[in-house]
Amino acid sequence: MTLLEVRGLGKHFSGLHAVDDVDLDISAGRITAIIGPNGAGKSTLFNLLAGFYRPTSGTVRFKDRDITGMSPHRTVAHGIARTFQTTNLFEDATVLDNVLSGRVVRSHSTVFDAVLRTPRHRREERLNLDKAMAALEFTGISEYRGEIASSVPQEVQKRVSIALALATEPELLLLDEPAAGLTEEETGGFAQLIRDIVADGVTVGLVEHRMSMVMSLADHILVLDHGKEIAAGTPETVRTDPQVIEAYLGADHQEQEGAG
Amino acid sequence: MTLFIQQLFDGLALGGVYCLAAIGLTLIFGVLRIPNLAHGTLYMLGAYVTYFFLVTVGVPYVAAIGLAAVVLAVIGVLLERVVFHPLRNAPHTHHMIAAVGAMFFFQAVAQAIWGADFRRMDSPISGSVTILGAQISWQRIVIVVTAVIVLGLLTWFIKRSIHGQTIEAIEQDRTGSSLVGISPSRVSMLTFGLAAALATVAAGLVAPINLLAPTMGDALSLKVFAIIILGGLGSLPGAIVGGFTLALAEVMTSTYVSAAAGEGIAFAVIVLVLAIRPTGLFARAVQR
Amino acid sequence: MTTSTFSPQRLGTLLVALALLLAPLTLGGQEYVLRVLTVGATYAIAVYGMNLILGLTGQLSLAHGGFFGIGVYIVGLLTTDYDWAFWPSLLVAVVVTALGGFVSGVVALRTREEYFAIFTMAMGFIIFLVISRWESVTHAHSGVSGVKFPEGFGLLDFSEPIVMYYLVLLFLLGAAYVTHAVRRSGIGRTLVAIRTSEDLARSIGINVGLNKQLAFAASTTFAGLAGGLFAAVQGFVGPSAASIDLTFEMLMFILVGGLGTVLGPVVGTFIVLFLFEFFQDFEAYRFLVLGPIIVALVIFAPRGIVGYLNAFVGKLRSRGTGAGTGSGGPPEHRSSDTATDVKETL
Amino acid sequence: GGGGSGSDTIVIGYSGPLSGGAAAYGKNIQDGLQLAIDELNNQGVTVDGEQYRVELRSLDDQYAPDAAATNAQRLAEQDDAAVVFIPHAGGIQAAQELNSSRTEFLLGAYSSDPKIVEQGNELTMMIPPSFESYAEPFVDKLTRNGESRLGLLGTASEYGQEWTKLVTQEWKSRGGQVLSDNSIDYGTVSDFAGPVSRTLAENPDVIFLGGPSQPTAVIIEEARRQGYEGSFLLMDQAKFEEMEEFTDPKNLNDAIGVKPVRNYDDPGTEDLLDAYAEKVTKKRPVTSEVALNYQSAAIVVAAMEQAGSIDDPTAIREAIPDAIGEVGEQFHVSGFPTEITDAGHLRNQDLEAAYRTPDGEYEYLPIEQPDE
Amino acid sequence: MLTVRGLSAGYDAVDVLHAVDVTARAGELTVVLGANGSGKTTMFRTISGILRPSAGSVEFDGTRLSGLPADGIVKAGLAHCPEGRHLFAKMPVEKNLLLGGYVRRRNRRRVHELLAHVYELFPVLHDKRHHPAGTLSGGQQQMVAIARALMSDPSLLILDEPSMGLAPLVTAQVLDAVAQINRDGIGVLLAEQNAQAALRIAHHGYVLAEGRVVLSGTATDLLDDPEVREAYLGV
Ligand SMILES: Nc1ncnc2c1ncn2[C@@H]1O[C@H](COP(=O)(O)OP(=O)(O)OP(=O)(O)O)[C@@H](O)[C@H]1O
Ligand SMILES: Nc1ncnc2c1ncn2[C@@H]1O[C@H](COP(=O)(O)OP(=O)(O)OP(=O)(O)O)[C@@H](O)[C@H]1O
Ligand SMILES: [Mg+2]
Ligand SMILES: [Mg+2]
Repeated sequence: MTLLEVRGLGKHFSGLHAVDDVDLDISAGRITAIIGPNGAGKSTLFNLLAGFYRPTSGTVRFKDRDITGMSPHRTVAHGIARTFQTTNLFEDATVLDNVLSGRVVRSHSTVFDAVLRTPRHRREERLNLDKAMAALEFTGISEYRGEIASSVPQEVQKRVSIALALATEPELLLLDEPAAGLTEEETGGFAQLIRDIVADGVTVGLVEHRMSMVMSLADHILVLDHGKEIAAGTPETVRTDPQVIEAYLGADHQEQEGAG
Repeated sequence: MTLFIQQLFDGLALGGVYCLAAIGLTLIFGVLRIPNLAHGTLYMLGAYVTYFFLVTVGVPYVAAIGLAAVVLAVIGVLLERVVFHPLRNAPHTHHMIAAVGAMFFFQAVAQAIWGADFRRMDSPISGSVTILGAQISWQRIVIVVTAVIVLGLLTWFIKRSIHGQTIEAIEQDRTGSSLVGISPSRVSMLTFGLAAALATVAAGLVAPINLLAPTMGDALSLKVFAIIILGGLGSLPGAIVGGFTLALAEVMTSTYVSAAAGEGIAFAVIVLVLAIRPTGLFARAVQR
Repeated sequence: MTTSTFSPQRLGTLLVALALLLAPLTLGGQEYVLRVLTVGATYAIAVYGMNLILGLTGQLSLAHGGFFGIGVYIVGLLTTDYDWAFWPSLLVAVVVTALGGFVSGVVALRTREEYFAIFTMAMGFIIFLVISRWESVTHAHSGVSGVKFPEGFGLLDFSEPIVMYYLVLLFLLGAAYVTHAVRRSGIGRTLVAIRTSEDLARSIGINVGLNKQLAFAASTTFAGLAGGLFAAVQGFVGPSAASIDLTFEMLMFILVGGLGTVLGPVVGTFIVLFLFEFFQDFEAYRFLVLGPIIVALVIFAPRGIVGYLNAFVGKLRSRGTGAGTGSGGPPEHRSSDTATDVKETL
Repeated sequence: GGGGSGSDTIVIGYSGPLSGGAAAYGKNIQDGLQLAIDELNNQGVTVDGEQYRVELRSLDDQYAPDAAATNAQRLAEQDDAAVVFIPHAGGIQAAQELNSSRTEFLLGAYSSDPKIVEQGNELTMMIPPSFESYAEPFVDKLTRNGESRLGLLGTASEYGQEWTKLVTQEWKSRGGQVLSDNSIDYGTVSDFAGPVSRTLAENPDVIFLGGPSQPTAVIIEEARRQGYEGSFLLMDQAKFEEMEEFTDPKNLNDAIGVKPVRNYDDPGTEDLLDAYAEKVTKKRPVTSEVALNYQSAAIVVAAMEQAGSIDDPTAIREAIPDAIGEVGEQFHVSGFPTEITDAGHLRNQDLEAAYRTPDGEYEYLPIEQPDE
Repeated sequence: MLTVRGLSAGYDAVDVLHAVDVTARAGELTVVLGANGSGKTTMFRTISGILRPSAGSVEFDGTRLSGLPADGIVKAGLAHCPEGRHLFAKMPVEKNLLLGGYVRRRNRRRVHELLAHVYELFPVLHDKRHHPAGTLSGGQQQMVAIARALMSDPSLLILDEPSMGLAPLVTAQVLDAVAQINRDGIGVLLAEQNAQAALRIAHHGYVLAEGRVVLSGTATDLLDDPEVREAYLGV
């Protein structure tokens, strides 16, 4: 089943075509990767899907509903969550509070509930705490819950940002370079986490330069260059595509992969 | 028509004064991200110190302005060291309040030394010329010419001289600047000194056509903020365009609409510009 | 440490509340001090408004004095020129400042940080100009005299200064409680999230625009309410009640007290006001002393008095219970720290 | 009672602008009061058989009404001041809210705004002549040669606006033409040339202007520089003697305004001028702000002596009519009041204004004051 | 030669670097490996004076660097190309480079020689010299950052994860350039996640873990070390 359907999507920044006429289908329950050289438009594409940018052309449909140009707080409510290329957290709050913030979109109590401390308010606070703890357990960082977010190791911070995204109960999770700056060993851990997320029923969109990770995880890959699709398909087809090798992977890539 | 020419000249002279004062403010903002609300009091002190050299000591007009600019540069540097340097990592709310504290202090100092009553300072440049039927005083012509020269030199300094570029570099990336060997501390001091000196030149030029009072900087303070907002915080060309635009708008509005409207125009301009372009006219969009 | 539910914060709140309740009794008919207290309490209500927008969302609104002035003038003019009763006038003041905040927030909140501060400064100044120049309606500099006292209920006669004091105090406690409740709830978390990173807040589904607008409206409402009460306390009001100086005074109160804290506004307001009164004897020279004191306060006590006490208590507590991890409690005191402790040598 | 005010001290309270834009004005009044108090102490003050020293206690209100009211209450309660002087209409009105209901004190109101005695406050003593007195004779004088066009260039303060309205009415009632209103805020405008040229562009015969003396002088100078040769109608806030210090006195020719203090030949005038030069400054002239408050401080203390009370504001107020005649001659400096109206206005029947002729001479003209 | 002895540093009074000893020999390429958050960046920032050490010393060619401000350290011949690049985004590429030569500003000829040299090393920068640095692609920006550091005519260049976030092709290009710089006689201290590629061009290496040096040796030794192979080479 197609969860997200992108048709003819484009985004121009004063003359620059950052994303240019892109089509993409993300199927439910699978991992779709987007790769391409620096500045190819991958992050911009994510920004368009999550509503951070308003497209200059094209449409985005999510669960058969048109969400083109919808603002982020609504796309999140519909079930799209994302992480940022540079890890972005509420730095002076604790890890748990970070993840609790992700519950806001699923909460319904108002200021008046808070001021009057209604039962609904208390019930919801309890539920939120449970869900947040569950997200921390899932990402394997519950022991850090009381620490200030900026003080925990980078790898943990990256996991926090995923837990935060998961706390919004998404159906589609867009990860922008989750493995940037990780060692090989840590990368393996992240690959496993992503598999777990998919197994849990969440569809994943992945932008990543770490080819070992992309090739082993992705069910489908879209390759962008200068905002345009230059190839699409399974890891095997993409890996051997001469255009992809020239624009992105480089000639000695095969050899390097082979050595690993 | 005569009235229009007259007002045009008045507007240009006022614009020159505004620019000189606003540039310092915008540089300080660019380098230190400080909305220096005490800027108007530096201008006021500049006027009084000029008065001191000119009237009390008795040196010639141009020398008096020059000496005062030096004195104020030192005061500006002290202000940076004592007040803003310790706050360099604090949020801008703290800067604002510290600036208000400094403003209180400087005003009290001026009042303690020179008293609360108005002072008058005569410049040696008197008389006027008739241009297209309008009476233009030489003092105003001097203001416009000085402003143009100073602005030209300054633009050259910032854009061409490597010392000027350090200011721009710090504006754009503090860590990057220190890694190429620029001392942010020294540049902050340089900026404050320069800003205070420029404000002094503005004050020294305008004082002869007006009066000195410890509160003379208050009204200016708000206007120069309007100007640097109009031009985009931290933008040098923005401050220049903004300064002249606002001065002309002010003069023309009060001539052809009403005096009260002229007074409010600065604030109306801020509100309008920001409502349409939330980051000012000259600011560039940043990437997320 | 024992396992009692003893909380220093709760104790502190109790002490402050008690001190305010009992203060008039210890004055022995000193109406001047009572006046300073009452006026201080009205300011403190407005400062709680500022705390909501600045302490929780990080936006510095310099239009605050202006909205206070709108409250002042609505109550002032309605109860005199239009002969309304006090309570409906106050209601109008609250509604108008709430709506005014919400509507102007649409435009104001498009701007960020310094731009927002300066935008609102201009807004505040325009409000001041309108009040001080719109002669036919506001009487400009002549001001408004004979503002009505609130109509009493039964035995309560609000023309008695002490009764008026308790009325204002009641509103003040309400303001403090609302702040407390908001901070503790998801709404508080939402606002703090916005303060820390708007992009991230957006990415987790927070409607940043609407929430900021609501916070802004809430803050202006507090200002309007405070202004309305102020008008009744003073009896006579002039345009200085809407001036930008007032905004900066309020900002000073909140910084001295402690930004984002529940007790900060009230503690800061009273301390600074009494400092001001104390230094009155120095006449014009008082700013030679007050100026440096203000500067020293923000340099050496950037978190404010309550901020420090909280941090101190926090430290004691984490020492008492061993590791600070896993407490899982709400962000109560962590999020109140606005001072960045970056120790870079730049 | 607060510190220092022992039983042998009479505290006179004063709340005025001692810092900020109007500080010079506030300081003038403070000086006038202080000089009077020094002189009174010199002579000795005896109330109800007991010797007292008089002391001035000043607080700064920066011209803000609410601060003035708080200060007044503090002075009355903490310092036991039975009389508090306030020199601005807003502060006066705020204090009137207070002394009519909460804290009793006699209000020494230095403001020529007639509103302050129209409120019917029983504890107010209005010190200067009402500005309403001036409009008619001023206009009268300046329309003698058929002048018909009036330019408006007053200060934008409340007070300036009231004046502008009054003069406008008066001018129109004689069929004259009132040109556009170019009122500006004298304190914040950084270049007066614009407003002046705008006013001159309409070819006025007479220009109404005035605010603090110094900027007024600068505006007059600018107008003359731009070639204006008509007359000036000056509101009472601007003083000839101060303006002469700020601009070539020639520029002030053909202008009408209040009479300079130094031109009075009252018994105490010379002494006050000397005392001011000696104790305050030689650089500035004595203005009516100094002189009128000098007189009224003496009246208040005389009223205490008359009433035999230093702390009953009502009794002191009631004793003023009698006290006026008892004040020593040395306190008669610039048209000493001859009466206090029931509404509380100190008045001199023989009030005069001054016209500076095109030759730079002063002529005096009698001012008729409206009934209250 | 750079000698780091017993260096400790951190944030908020909490050390994240504990008594580290590291030596970078003149003209050699020394690589620092370590997991995320192991303290590489902290060490580099402390060496280049952005961060103040809480203990220990840094010596460079016999002069003591610890205690000098960042600008003094650049003058001493040590250039730091930081994590996150810290370019002057709105200035044209060439101005970025010229500012890189700020400490050599008195010797104009040398600055222009250096400029010609970095353009030779990164020809694409010459094409883009009038473009604002912020508009360049990630890899090109990284090149600007490296070139800017070279403009101070350093004898030691500190590079903090130059390949971070770069596409595989560009990563290879950047590391080639680093090797070239080192061949030109400039010492390099490099932190790099791409351990294999880094060790291939390095002479010596250190491994950091939780702020301590846990392993050091020649590049070939480290390439053969089983622990390194598992944790950093993904074998
Ligand atoms: N807000 C913006 N304003 C102007 N240009 C932008 C903006 N956002 C992105 N761009 C430009 O759009 C292009 C695509 O950028 P994008 O960040 O999507 O690339 P990317 O594929 O994610 O690259 P990388 O792998 O380096 O992260 C770049 O040239 C970039 O400079
Ligand atoms: N500004 C900061 N404030 C507080 N703690 C910090 C700060 N920067 C880094 N840390 C902490 O210091 C530790 C070491 O970080 P550092 O950045 O030096 O590691 P690194 O080895 O460079 O990691 P990476 O591979 O991610 O670049 C980490 O635990 C990190 O969370
Ligand atoms: Mg990207
Ligand atoms: Mg690092």
